[in-house]
Amino acid sequence: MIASQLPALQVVIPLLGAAVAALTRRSAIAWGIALAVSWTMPLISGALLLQVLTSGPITYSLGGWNPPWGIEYRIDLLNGFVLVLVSLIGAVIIPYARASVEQEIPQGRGAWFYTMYLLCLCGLLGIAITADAFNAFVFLEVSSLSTYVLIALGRDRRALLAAYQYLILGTIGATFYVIGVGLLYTMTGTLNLADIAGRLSEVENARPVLAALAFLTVGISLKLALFPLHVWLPNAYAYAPSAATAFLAATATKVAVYLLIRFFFTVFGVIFVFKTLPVSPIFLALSLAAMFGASIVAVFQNDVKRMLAYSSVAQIGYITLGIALANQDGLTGGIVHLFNHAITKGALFLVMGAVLFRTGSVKLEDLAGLAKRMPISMGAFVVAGLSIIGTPGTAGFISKWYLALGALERGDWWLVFLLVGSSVISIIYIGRVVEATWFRPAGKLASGAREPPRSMLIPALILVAATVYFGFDTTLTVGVAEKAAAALLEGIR
Amino acid sequence: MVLLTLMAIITIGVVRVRSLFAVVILGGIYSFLMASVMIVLDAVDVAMTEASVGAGISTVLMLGALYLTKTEEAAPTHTPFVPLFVAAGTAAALIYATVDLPSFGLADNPIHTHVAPRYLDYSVEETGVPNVVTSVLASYRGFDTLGEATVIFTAGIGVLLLLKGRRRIKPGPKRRRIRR
Amino acid sequence: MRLDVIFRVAVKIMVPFILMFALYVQFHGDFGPGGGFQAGVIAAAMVILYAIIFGLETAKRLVPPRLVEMMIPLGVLIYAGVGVACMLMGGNYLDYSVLAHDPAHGQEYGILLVETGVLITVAGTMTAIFYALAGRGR
Amino acid sequence: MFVFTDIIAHYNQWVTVFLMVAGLYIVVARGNMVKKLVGLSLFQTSVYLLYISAGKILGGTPPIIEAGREVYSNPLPHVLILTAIVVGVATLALGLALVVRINEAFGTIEEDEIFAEDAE
Repeated sequence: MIASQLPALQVVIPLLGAAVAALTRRSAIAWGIALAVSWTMPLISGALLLQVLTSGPITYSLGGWNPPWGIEYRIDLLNGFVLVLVSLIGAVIIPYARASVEQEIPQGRGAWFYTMYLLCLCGLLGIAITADAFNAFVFLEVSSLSTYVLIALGRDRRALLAAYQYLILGTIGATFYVIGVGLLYTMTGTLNLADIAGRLSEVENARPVLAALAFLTVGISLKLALFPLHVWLPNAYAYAPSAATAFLAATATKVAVYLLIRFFFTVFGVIFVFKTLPVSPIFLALSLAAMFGASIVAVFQNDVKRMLAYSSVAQIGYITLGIALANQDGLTGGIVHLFNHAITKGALFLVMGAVLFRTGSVKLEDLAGLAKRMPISMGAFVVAGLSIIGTPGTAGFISKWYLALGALERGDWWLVFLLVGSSVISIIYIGRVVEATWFRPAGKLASGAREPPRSMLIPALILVAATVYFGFDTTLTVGVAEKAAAALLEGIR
Repeated sequence: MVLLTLMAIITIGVVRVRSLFAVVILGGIYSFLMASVMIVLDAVDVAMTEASVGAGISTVLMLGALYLTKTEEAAPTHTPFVPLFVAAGTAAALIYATVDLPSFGLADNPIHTHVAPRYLDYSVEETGVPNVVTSVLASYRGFDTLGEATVIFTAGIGVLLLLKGRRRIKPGPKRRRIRR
Repeated sequence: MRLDVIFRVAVKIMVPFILMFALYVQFHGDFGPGGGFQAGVIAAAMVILYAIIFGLETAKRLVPPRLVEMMIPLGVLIYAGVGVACMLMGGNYLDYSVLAHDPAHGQEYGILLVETGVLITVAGTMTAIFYALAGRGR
Repeated sequence: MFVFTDIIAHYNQWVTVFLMVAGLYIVVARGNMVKKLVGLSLFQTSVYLLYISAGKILGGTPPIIEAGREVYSNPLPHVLILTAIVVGVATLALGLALVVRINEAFGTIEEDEIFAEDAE
């Protein structure tokens, strides 16, 4: 009986956890609740993915009302994969959060921090799991509002500004999304994604549908920080508390990417989006602009968290590149990179959080010679950095390999050169940090530092280990992504 | 139509006026007009909510925030080209879309024929609630409403996290007593 | 706040009526416009009105911030809890039909309960936000 | 092919579009943070019109079942918009809280002034 209720529990447990955590108001108890909840999540999502792999997509009618009248949860390979990713990251970061929250969040508010964290987790899982366009909006807002708060809790006063800017842009994005859904609803009379897809074929090419596609794309792109719409991201990631940055960088944009894939491939259909409309070249151009533009900006950053944030924008470019390629290998690469980038960037931000914890700064000049005092952390940074660059033997290589295959499949060999070129730029910015920490004499701040407590070190090392592991054993990542991509592309063949 | 025209005039007012108090009050009037429009369009529940939230709570919160900040807006310093471009682009897309939307108010539009009739036909039988808005809100799409309550919960705790606490510039004696 | 007798007396008289109106909106939501959210806003408006006339301190004695802050998660907990109860009784999440022998009755109970949850969260949140803004001082 | 009746027919839609876009314009163009939030809520509020007007049936009545009524307007958009209003006010509250904190931290709520201060 429990097994059939898993889809609802996936979202409801974090919600209940958040409410209880808010009631207790003790930081330690709230942390315990968050720990219990976030460690249950991977079990549920793992069970769900396993079930999907063995017996096909799962559907669940909330309230017992059948779709399209009620809200439906629907889990297939793609969102099963995303659920596993989000819940895993959520589980890894919670143990880490304890020490860093104690230091960064004012006393007496720790419980509410965990409440926000759980709500954000709940919102992200809710977006990923639902099969209802409007329900996705509601949970998008749950995750967004909690994200704004998490960012605003950063110690620097500029965190407030970053949160405000994100609030404005995020709300514009969400409102665009609502307009898009409204237009679709007016044309089809339904909100269930599969139902919309079925009924759209009758009215395809009608102007409101085209406009709906445009509004949805712009709205979701704001959330996923696609290149010209990424302005909120660097500040937000740079000033948010460390645990929040790592969590958001690894999950929030990824879930938005998932939503975009869902709308492009499942709702509007591959043929309509990629054959009839010039979506592919536009996304290709924007992805390339992100890969190069943001990477180059990253090279000139002195705040390492900011540098990594710009690098995130660039890496999101790789994922959208996979979407733009819209063929088997390209899309596989995009989906795999969703996962690989999440664990890699999560690891990097966790390491930087540890550095901030010990030294109080993540400015490049303050980090000089830090590797002598924190060799394990900085070693972890090097390994995860290699994965960002895409060195063979790391997870980053796998996704770039598939992206390159996808580009070749289309005959666009020049894209392969650009992929390599963008990786070269990432060597420069990762290299700057490595050079400063390993090869320079220790500065004033660095000489007083030491390794972070084990509760912070181990989560970072787990993620680093994962980036190496998934660089060799790709059965989970590529295996699932390949099947998911094949399912998404079904319409095209 | 008259109401909408009034709303348009108010919007222009909001753009032009620089006193933030006036802007907030205009916003309240706007919400009341919106509520009236909603009644005309048969959305009584929405009208009630918009009146109480848009004209009531929002205005109170805005005024409260203004009390804590400033009441005059600085003169705009940028040239308004980029915003105008953004606005024009959005307007173009919207007008492009609305021209082909199903005609206003016809009963055989897809929106009225597909999902909605079932709610109207079976609400009383299945849920015992004659106000279909309530039954859809709380039962058929009850999970959305749970999400809505969660959004409120998030905002509530978020505001408390941001505003309640010790990091104040001038800790007044009044507040001390209240905490704990 | 200045001692404004007329206002004070008027508000004193109005407060119970506003509260009654909120409850009316809450429980009449099945038949007319209204429901938990609107009722919550009205209840919060009552507290705000009271605070404006009698001062924040008096209002806080009447409705302590501690209580208000507990109400916020409590409402959500009730709502989500109803869903879990449905699950335990063999239905899907939020499937109120299993709450009573007759599905329609179950639905009615369920709707009433979740609307109460919404009322509590909304009233709590709105009051808490008002307290937070008003208590901050310039 | 623009005859007068067309203009009448589309007038409401165009005004709606104008309202939305004006809200968006305020958000993007203005540097004052409170005004931006007002613009944002105007933008959100006008989107409600898009949904509700789609749900109206001419000659219909509010969707409360009563004997003797036959045509009801569509209840589903009303439900969605109720949710959207709530989301809107939640966002507004959070935004205002942020503005208050920003004012305390920076002493101003004009974006330009803050950026100028930061640039130093």
